[in-house]
Amino acid sequence: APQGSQAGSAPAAAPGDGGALPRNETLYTSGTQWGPPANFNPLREWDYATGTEGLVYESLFHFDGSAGKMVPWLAQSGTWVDDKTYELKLRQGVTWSDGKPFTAKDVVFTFELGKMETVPYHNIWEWLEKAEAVDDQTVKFTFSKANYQEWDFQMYSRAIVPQHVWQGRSEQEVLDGKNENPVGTGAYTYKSHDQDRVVWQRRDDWWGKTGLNMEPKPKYIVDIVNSSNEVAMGLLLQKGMDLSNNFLPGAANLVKGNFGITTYYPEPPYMLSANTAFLVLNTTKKPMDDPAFRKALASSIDTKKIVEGVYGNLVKAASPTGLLPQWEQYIDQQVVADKGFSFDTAKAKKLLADAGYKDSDGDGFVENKDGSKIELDIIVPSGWTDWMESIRVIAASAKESGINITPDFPDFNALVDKRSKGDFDMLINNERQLSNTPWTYYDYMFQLPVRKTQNTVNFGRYENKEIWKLVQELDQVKTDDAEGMKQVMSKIQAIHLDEMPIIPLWYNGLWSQVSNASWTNWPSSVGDTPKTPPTMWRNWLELGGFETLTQIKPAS
Amino acid sequence: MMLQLDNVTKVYKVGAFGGKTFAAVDGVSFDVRSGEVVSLIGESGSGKSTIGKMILGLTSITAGSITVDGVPVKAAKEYYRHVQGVFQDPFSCYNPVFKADRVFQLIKESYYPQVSAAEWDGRVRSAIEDVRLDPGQVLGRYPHQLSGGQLQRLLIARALLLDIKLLVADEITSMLDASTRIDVLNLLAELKERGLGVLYVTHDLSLGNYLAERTVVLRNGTVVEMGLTDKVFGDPLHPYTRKLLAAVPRLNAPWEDAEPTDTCHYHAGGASGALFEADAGHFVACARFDGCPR
Amino acid sequence: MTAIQETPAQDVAAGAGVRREALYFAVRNGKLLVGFGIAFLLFLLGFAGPLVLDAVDPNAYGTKPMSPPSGEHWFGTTTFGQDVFSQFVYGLQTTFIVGALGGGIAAVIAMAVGFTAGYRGGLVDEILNMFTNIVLVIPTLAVLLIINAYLGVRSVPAQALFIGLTSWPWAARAIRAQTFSLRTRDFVALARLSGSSTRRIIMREIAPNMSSYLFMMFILLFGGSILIASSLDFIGLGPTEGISLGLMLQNANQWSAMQLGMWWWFLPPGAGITAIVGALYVANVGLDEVFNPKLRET
Amino acid sequence: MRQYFGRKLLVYGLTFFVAVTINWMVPRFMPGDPVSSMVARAGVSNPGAVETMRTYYTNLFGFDQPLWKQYANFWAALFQGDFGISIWVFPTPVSEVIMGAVPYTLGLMIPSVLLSWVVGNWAGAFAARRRLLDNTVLPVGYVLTAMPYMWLAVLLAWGLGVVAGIFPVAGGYSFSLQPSLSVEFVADLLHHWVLPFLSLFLVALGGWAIGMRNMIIYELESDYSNYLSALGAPQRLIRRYAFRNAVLPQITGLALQLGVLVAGALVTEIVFSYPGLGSLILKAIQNQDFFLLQGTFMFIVLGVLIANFIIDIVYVVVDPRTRAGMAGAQA
Amino acid sequence: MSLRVSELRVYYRTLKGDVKALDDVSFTMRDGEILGLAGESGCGKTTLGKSLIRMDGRMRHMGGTVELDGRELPIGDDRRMNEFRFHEVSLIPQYSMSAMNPTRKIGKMVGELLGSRGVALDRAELESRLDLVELPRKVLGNYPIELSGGMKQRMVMVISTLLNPSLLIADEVTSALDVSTQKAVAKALIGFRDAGFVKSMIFVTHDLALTSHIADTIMVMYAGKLAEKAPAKVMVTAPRHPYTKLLINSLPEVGVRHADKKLSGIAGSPPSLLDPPAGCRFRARCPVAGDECGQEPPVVEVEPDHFVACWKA
Ligand SMILES: Nc1ncnc2c1ncn2[C@@H]1O[C@H](COP(=O)(O)OP(=O)(O)OP(=O)(O)O)[C@@H](O)[C@H]1O
Ligand SMILES: Nc1ncnc2c1ncn2[C@@H]1O[C@H](COP(=O)(O)OP(=O)(O)OP(=O)(O)O)[C@@H](O)[C@H]1O
Ligand SMILES: [Mg+2]
Ligand SMILES: [Mg+2]
Repeated sequence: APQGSQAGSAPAAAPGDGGALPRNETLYTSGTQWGPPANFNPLREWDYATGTEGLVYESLFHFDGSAGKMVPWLAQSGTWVDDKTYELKLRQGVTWSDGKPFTAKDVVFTFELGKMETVPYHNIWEWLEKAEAVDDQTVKFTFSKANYQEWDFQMYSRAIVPQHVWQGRSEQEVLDGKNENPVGTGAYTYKSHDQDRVVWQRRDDWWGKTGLNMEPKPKYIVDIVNSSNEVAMGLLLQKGMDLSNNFLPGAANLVKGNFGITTYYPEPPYMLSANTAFLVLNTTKKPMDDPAFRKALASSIDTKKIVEGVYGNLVKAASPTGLLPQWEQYIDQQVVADKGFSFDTAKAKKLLADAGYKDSDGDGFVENKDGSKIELDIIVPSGWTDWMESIRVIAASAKESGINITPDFPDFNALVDKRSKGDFDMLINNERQLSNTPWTYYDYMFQLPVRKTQNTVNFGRYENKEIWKLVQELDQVKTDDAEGMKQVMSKIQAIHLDEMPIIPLWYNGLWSQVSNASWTNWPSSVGDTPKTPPTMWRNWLELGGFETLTQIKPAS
Repeated sequence: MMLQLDNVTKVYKVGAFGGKTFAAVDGVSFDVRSGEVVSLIGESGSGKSTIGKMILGLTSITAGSITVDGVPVKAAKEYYRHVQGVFQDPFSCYNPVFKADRVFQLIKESYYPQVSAAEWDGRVRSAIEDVRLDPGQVLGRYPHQLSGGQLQRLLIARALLLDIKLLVADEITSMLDASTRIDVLNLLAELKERGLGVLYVTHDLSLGNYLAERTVVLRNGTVVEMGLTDKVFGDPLHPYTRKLLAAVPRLNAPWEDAEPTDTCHYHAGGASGALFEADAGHFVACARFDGCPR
Repeated sequence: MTAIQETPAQDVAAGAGVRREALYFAVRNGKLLVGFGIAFLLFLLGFAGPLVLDAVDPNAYGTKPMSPPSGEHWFGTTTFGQDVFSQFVYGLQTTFIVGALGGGIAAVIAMAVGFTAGYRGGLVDEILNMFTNIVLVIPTLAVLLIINAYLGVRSVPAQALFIGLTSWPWAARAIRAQTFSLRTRDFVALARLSGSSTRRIIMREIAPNMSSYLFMMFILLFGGSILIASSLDFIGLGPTEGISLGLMLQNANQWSAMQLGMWWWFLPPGAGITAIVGALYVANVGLDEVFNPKLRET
Repeated sequence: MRQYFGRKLLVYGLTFFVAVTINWMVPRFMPGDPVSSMVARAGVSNPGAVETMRTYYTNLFGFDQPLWKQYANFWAALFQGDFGISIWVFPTPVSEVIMGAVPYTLGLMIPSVLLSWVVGNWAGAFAARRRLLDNTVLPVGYVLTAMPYMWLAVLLAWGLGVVAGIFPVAGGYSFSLQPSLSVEFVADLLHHWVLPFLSLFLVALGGWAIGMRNMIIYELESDYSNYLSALGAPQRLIRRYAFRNAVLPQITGLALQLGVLVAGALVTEIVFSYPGLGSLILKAIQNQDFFLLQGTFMFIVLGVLIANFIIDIVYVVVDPRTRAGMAGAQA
Repeated sequence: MSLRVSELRVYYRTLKGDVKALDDVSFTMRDGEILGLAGESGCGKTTLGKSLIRMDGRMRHMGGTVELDGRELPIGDDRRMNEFRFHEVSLIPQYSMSAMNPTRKIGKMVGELLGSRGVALDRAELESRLDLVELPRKVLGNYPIELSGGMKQRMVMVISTLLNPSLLIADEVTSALDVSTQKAVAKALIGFRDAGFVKSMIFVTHDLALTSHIADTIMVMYAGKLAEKAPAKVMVTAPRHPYTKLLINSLPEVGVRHADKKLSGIAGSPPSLLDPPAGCRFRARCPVAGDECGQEPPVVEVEPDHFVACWKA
């Protein structure tokens, strides 16, 4: 078998050269990897060692979130030749780390891997008809239905794997293989790993040096497995770490307290926003099946207290639409002004009363319209301390408005189980990240049909064909058609705010605390510094995280 | 014939999980009649206490039978109404955290719950007087405030509160001083005159001799000699009995230096086997009386 | 870590006179007085404190987060502005409850097993002994972790129950050994001759004889429960409602109190646990000395 | 002798059996389903893919077989050292994950347990019946035993690590190094080892010191000590004898305490993010990694059992009483 | 005169006050003499024995002197007493069964003990003494637990006398044994004296009959005081003190039957030593007590070597 010579022969930790890594050439980072580096399989998007994609494997494009545009990467360009045909021109001179040239065949091979059911992007084959290599540098994709928004997302998300290594791997190997000693096109190669770290080493023959005119500055990147936030903070304070992408409680104090630690913004919210924390309501259950109740609930939540009290201003309250600040242009401010909500106990009470929810037994909590008691649970995984604190605040402020909510902290597993089966009242979730398109958010909020188990999207089992149609419509708007997008989205936002099946609460930060002791010129909002996201998070290297590595400078 | 032991055997399991067995009492038969003291004599470990405990139902009988007036031993209230015991160490017979007269209270709770406190008090006092103690001196005191002799006599008084027919007295004098010991012995003798049967367990031969009508000599769990006390002590047939007697220090006579020379196989434990009536009412388990070639 | 590791079977039988003597030594035993004194003060603080504190909810957010101890906040405040002193006071309460419940449950099991095995002997003893040994050898914290992780029962009583169910073996063994030696005492035989039932003999003859021993054992189980509970809390398997000293430590740790220099957050809870458990242990030596003339300094 | 060990082996065997059974039962009868969580993690939404993955993982973990068979397989796998595949570090075999952590835990446990035992016993013996020393060793010992492990760990980390900056407070070795046999690496390893070791050592120390002190007082009051004194033997000899005899129950104490010590090590590792079994367990819990949790638990049980067994043997070797008792003392 | 005890007072300190366990006891012993010390439980026998070698923590030397071979024993001074122990005064304790370190082989322990007293172990001598008490030589390689009670007793006897002490105190060494073993041990003791391993011996027991076989002289104590001291023969045949008389009368002899001759004990119990009554301490139980007994009776040598403390003697 072709792959035989490559896979499975490498020792877990490369034999050390004994000496320490030179401090001034090494970047220490943490906050991405929550367990020991388990595998280097870029298709295991949920648990490969962070950096597997982005440092070792690369995608066809990157996406620049602040400019809102695709940045050609392995691809030189991509164009829609017609409505249903997309043609990709690949860069010349790209080589795999084993020296073999990168060609269109590799791209086709990667996409065709998706025909295996268990590959995460298997879905695209529902609307992608075929992918073919026209020549070594050209790939042609033919679609049965062109989902432009989603396609762009695929273009910068998919890690391209070498056909000559992967060919012949069984579905099980693709799904479960560790892929030790990964062969990629990226700027780094795997050097070694241990339970608590992965070490990447720069590839000095990386194509991007000339092709992109970029060079990542650290010769070595040591990605430290997060054991806990306090350990990360300790390392950061002792200058043992340069970039911490952990949520560090009290980070504001670090920034203010002259510890030599900075964040993107020098003042609240300190961090860029990365995703939205939603309050997911189980719309199949009474009274969450009633939009009036949901809207009342939305008004009863004291988000400010969460932002200030729990997070110490490290996060921002979310827009009622839930759209990240990066997508601000798509928010229809008029719709928000008309239909939006904010924390207002009196209003919440009024909304409840108007909808017929009354406290008939005088216990201080309203009852269902039929007089039965309302006793709702709100759940987050046990041990997720900031969220645990947050739902305590939510429950307390909802009680003020007369809604009886009890916080509960099942284990993550149990929660996942309940969540996918729809066996919950309400929960907090933030699974969708910033992306090239708000479509990914709406897909997450409204996807239909509702299945027996809802594993990734629409946990609240909200069924609204109209809005789902609009979401699909949005998908098919060309990504450069901002106006077209706005139009559809305005309609979606109106329905969302009227129906309120899922309540946006706050934006989680793109946690990033940096020390300037060894590396400087970190991205920040002030001065002449890069504006790229200062993060090594999974999927964020393609969103500009990698570019950050090329901009920092060793402190002399 | 009130107490009857018939081929009684007690096998203890020893070692982890009872891997080994050990016969502490092996085929013992004798009886005790009303109004009679039978003394059970033997060296340490010969199984005397084990026999006492079996009679009192404190330990199970492996084989054979023990009956009192034809009723087999049963560790039940009714049985203890008629059969009681007094043990060697008077201090350990009292729960040190309670007052000594609690032993009477326990009897009342079990057997005479309906008797009024006043009447009970009367009975207790008279029983105490029966054992020739002054109730005023012994009631309401803790065990450590009383002497061994007093405690031992209180225990006998306790037994007297019940309608007992048989008393098992297991080495009840060995912890007592010579001067108090004799009082307790005299008390046992009085009980016998009242018609009780007494099994008097001891390793002190002179005491057994002082009190008992009949004597049973035990060795390694088997009876080596038994019969009327006069005969056993006056004309010991079994070499082991002789050796024992020779070892007893006597006040006025020197130790008999002559160890019995005609030692036979007696030291082989129960091997000597069955008892033979060497003389009227005088049994011995010795090969010499079995037409042994030696 | 106990003073009653298997000490050579001591003479547990303490007579009334001995009891009076014990009292005499008790009031003169510095260790006993200091130990119980500290434990009692903390107990008072835990149970009377909440009555006089104005904060109803010790977890309520305050306005001055991360402030060091001051007149207003005696022990300073947490990252959320919670008053560390209120938390400490309520935490003490929980800690005492866990100790009493966990220690109590363990003591009950230990007594049931120990008395039965020791008194009955024979096969019953073999089986119970085997059972005790099994529970003893299995690393209980690991079991607690597993069970707790899966069941996810996260209340103080549930925690105490788990602790109680796993921390009894050494005590059962000690009781068994003591019962074994007491069982052969003649007063037990005498009680049987008086028609007492087995249960009654255990409860009324044997147990009173070891009352001091049982009391000491309870103290050790109490302290042990507190320590185990604090470990569980710390790992994140503590109760989800309310506050305990272990949870305070966990919070302090999770919210980086150490790195942020908020010593006032992590010092008091640990010191509280150490003080309670240490005081009880010291009192225990005191008791040991009172009941055991040999240990007294002559 | 043989019977003694037979009996011990029976207890250990049963313990192991019970432990394995609990271990097998717990994930199967508790809420939450590893397969669901694997699937959920993968973030696959397509129903066909979900089904495929479900079947795949159910197969992989053997959940499709009847319970008794799963139980039998569990045992069979166990004897092949196969603890299954970690979910958290998928698809690394659990045994591999554990083996990576074991050296750290052992490196921490063995020295701290043995040293604290030796030093504690020594200190306790030294203090006993010496008024002045007794009055210092005893209270210090009590404070130490009464300390929650993690608190002492936090105090040490704070005092010697954060404030004084002498020792690192997290990790097994520096992130700038790779394991090798170089002096630099070993020194670094030791540097990281000091604080966790110290906190385990100190807490255990107090208990042993107190235990020893009490034991030796009993021994010094015992008949043979009295007899030796009456014959004018010097204190040196009497103390030596007393020490030797008092150490014996302490050996049993060590066996009794092992479980607790393991627990202490786990918590301490967590405080110092020391890459041993403790941290692994915490992660396994946080990530619902049933198999890893089972594996670590199994490993700890085995470790404790083996350690207990060794202690039993040592005990027999050093205490003639057990040997004589076993041989059935001659009369 | 090997031992001279004069006006010895030893009290126990207790919470309730001093227990006057030995109150003004004087007597002497000759070389080669075996003194049987008898008396009721609690009369101070053990206390006397302990006083001569090692007092425990609660005992206080309140007065009087002890002279051994002409040298005064510093009995109140634990340190100074040490040089006499083992070499001059030795002891077979009441607790012989547990007197040896359970975790040391006996031979080794003996070697270490002797070594610590600066004496080299004479193996041949040790073995010859083992032979004398009929112990197999291999016991030296055994642990104490491997010996039976009687063997332990004899082993301790050998150990205690290894240095040929001038005075040996044997406290209730036979009480726990049954008659035949008792006899063997008792004979061994006499053998030791005869062999010159010990010069003189105090044999403490509560069994008058036994002591009459071993001892040359018997001393009877009552409530912390000497009651009567006389040669053994005289003591059992012609006691002078009413207490001794009653005591001897209460002993059943083999052959005496209740039916034939009813013996009687001594009524009452000994006085508390916490606060003993003035005068003769036996007064309350004494059948012949008179007014003069309110005064403490002096110890009078009524015949050569026969001392009695009684006004009526
Ligand atoms: N529970 C038991 N288990 C095993 N063996 C026992 C048990 N009780 C007694 N024995 C053994 O049975 C034998 C007889 O014991 P028993 O107590 O009857 O002797 P004894 O004649 O009363 O001796 P002593 O004069 O010492 O009281 C002894 O060898 C003893 O060791
Ligand atoms: N440690 C002690 N504390 C207080 N009083 C004691 C102590 N030891 C003994 N006594 C008392 O001293 C008196 C003499 O005791 P001693 O032990 O010398 O008596 P004994 O003649 O040896 O008695 P026995 O025949 O019972 O051994 C007794 O009244 C006893 O109660
Ligand atoms: Mg007996
Ligand atoms: Mg005595």
